[in-house]
Amino acid sequence: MSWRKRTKEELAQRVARDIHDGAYVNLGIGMPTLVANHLPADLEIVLHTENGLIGMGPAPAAGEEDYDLINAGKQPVTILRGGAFFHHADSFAMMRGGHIDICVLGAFQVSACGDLANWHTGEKAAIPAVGGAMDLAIGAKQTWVMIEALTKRGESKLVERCTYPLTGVHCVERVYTDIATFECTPRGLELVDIVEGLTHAELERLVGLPIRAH
Amino acid sequence: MSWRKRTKEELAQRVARDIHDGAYVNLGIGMPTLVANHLPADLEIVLHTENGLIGMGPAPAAGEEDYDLINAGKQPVTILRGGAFFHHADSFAMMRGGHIDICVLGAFQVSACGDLANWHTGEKAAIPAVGGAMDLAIGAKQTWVMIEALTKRGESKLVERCTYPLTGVHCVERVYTDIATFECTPRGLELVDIVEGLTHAELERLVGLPIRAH
Amino acid sequence: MIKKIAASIAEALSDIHDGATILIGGFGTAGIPGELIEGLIEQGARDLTVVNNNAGNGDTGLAALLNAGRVRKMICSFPRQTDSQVFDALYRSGKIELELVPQGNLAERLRAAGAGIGGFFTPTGYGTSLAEGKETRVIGGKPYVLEYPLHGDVALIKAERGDRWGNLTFRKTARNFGPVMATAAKRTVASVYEIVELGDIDPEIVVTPGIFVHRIVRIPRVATQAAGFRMAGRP
Amino acid sequence: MIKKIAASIAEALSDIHDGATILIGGFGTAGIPGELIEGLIEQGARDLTVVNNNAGNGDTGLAALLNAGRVRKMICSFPRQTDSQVFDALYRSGKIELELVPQGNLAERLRAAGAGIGGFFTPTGYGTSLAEGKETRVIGGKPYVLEYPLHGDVALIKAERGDRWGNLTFRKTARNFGPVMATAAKRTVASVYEIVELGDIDPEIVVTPGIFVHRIVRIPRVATQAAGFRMAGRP
Repeated sequence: MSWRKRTKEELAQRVARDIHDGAYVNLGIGMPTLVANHLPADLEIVLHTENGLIGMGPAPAAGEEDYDLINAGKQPVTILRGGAFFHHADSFAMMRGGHIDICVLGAFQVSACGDLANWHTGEKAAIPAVGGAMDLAIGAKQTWVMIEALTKRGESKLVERCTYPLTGVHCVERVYTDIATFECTPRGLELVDIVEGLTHAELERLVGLPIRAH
Repeated sequence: MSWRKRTKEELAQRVARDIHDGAYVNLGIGMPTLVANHLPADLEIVLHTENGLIGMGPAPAAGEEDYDLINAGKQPVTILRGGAFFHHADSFAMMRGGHIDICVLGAFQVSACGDLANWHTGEKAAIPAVGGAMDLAIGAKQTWVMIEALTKRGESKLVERCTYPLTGVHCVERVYTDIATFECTPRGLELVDIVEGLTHAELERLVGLPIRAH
Repeated sequence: MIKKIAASIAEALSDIHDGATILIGGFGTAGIPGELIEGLIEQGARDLTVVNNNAGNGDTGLAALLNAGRVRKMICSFPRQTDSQVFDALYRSGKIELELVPQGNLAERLRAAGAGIGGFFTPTGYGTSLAEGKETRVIGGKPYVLEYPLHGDVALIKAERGDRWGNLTFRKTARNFGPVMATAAKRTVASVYEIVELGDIDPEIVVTPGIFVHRIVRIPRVATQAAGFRMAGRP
Repeated sequence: MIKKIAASIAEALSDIHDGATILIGGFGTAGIPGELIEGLIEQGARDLTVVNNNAGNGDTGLAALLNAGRVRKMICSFPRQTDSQVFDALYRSGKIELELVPQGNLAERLRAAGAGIGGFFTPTGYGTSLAEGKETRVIGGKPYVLEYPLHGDVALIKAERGDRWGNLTFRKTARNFGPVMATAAKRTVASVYEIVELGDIDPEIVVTPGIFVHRIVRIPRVATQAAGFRMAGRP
């Protein structure tokens, strides 16, 4: 049976479907930002951005950009009615203190037990930059990762043990990928869903790890 | 030569004279509160109260009391133009972080090297209550004590070593009393001033400690 | 849809369990959520640990909760006031436990709980009996005491204005412990005098963002009463 | 009389010494006090340690200060951006030292400096290379890293409105590190777009009370420029 990968938008949609009404959510820089476009219109989901804003709205219309009102990726955003501004220590207290329900992050690697590597490839020539990644990884009630399961060279980003420098230890609950969704548990990966037509055996082969049924 | 003690108001005046223009000051509960009445009108001295207000003004006119606008002694106060409200963690951060220039406190005992005992007599039957005393004692750039030098039974409140439970260690810079003003130093008390007519020898006898000239 | 507005105090407090730690805002009477405390008495939870700066004034509010025998332990900085007779009697007869915490450490321990800090070195209390048995350390030549976060199951606070997302503003020095306690509890219930439409509180002046608030209840405005000190010329 | 309003940027920055630690507010370009940084370049202090979330954008502001060779060390969370070429070149040629700090630990270390905290246990960074060699401890079953306060000699921040006592409000997400850095430095200099009479800022909405601010300077309003990211469809 044939199968195809979820597109980025389908993946964003898949993540969005699991976010509950009233949730406080932080969407990391990069692909996770796409999730905002797929949040159900009939739910109220409150977006937090680490640089001091909760109740973040969509990008402004062209010409309406205000670069004092930006997200963590420095892109212009808006604020919804009911939003609030605060300073950096308060913003990270909110994150570190477990007040954000869900944080969605990109990753280079995630281990089966939930270790996350998403800030540094470890290359010597690379200038290291961590930003709020380590705070986000360990602060939210649930940390979800959203990635393409395989690198461009076909290597699995889900690994037994991260070889890239860690962002956080045992911090990832769920990994949403373009071929399946997983839970990270102390006993390894558990399958939540899988794209139509892909077999469990084939998924394990691609990922290179044993995957227990949910 | 005859001498007389400073009245409470004279003592408050004496303390007030040493407060510089633009100083941020916290006046403790009790006698230190009197200092506010003697601050020179041509200076701007900003009063902080631990319960979340800086720029505290005098007591309101009778009938104008607002019990949401009180000082640390729970008495009604006012706020000056330029004042600000903040929450308790911010207020004590302000104190503990060394941002208050001067704090004036009462005391049961002060040791020659600046230990302070002002929160508890140590009596077993007494219900202990510390409030912000320990934070005030160690937080300000300068901690001054304002006391009558002797107890009602004629015992000196300036001591070699406090016998009452401590509020803070080596935290008092100056002690303003009704008979003299002292600096607490690692080498013991130094005299700053003395009421007219009282001799150095007589002062040492009353206080029961050696006092070096300033 | 987010609807944090509770129809009644009883509804807002329905799930408080016996043995809970309750953070109660207020300094003196300013910011004391009297209506919510009355609701807690009616709700009936017992064996409570209560955190408040003081330990009740007169015979209403927190004093009434104490008097009803619901509180096993008080954590506070200043129990003894001119009108704390209810607490005083319970304490003297050994019917209540007291953990005395310097006020700034109390505020900072609550802040640490809300901010995910596991412990902090504070200079306050070093060398005093309130630091006895606690870990100390000299950092940069200055002595500190290690203190731990103080978490609550429920925070009861009094605010001024709120909206259905739970955003709050406060009034004057009634702000005091409210915003800090809101961050430190699993559930925060705030009474407000006014409920406004979403967006009517300027996002620049929100003091407690709604993320820290789970239920808000509107109460009729009553002026805060004097307490805790002796009026000049009165006994 | 309190007069914190400086006649010029040069006057406000006159006493910054070589080797000073300078806290510079801003996240991306929002809240970056560009005018004060230009003033610092003119002032001439060198061998500086600079604390900022990033490490400069393009070739103005912080990037220009770096380019002028005045900065010995950067303490920041995210130096690498699409337009951080000045920092990148200095770093690659070994001409600048970098202390990389997770953003929340950076904010909390500044807050600890302002709040008189000697050290704190944070969960952030535990088990990562950024916690290597640092003291760790398990508290309540959860692992933490001990971090220390980060004090500044001078903070340069951009606010929106100020008065002669130094009270400040901020604008939108340009608030970011400003209020925290103001508490963490021996001297804080704030630029504002508007100076108002004492009392014109409602005491309920003051974000940074004047006690944390030593000089304010009015600057002409210029809209904050985009930087630090790639616009869709542009190189």
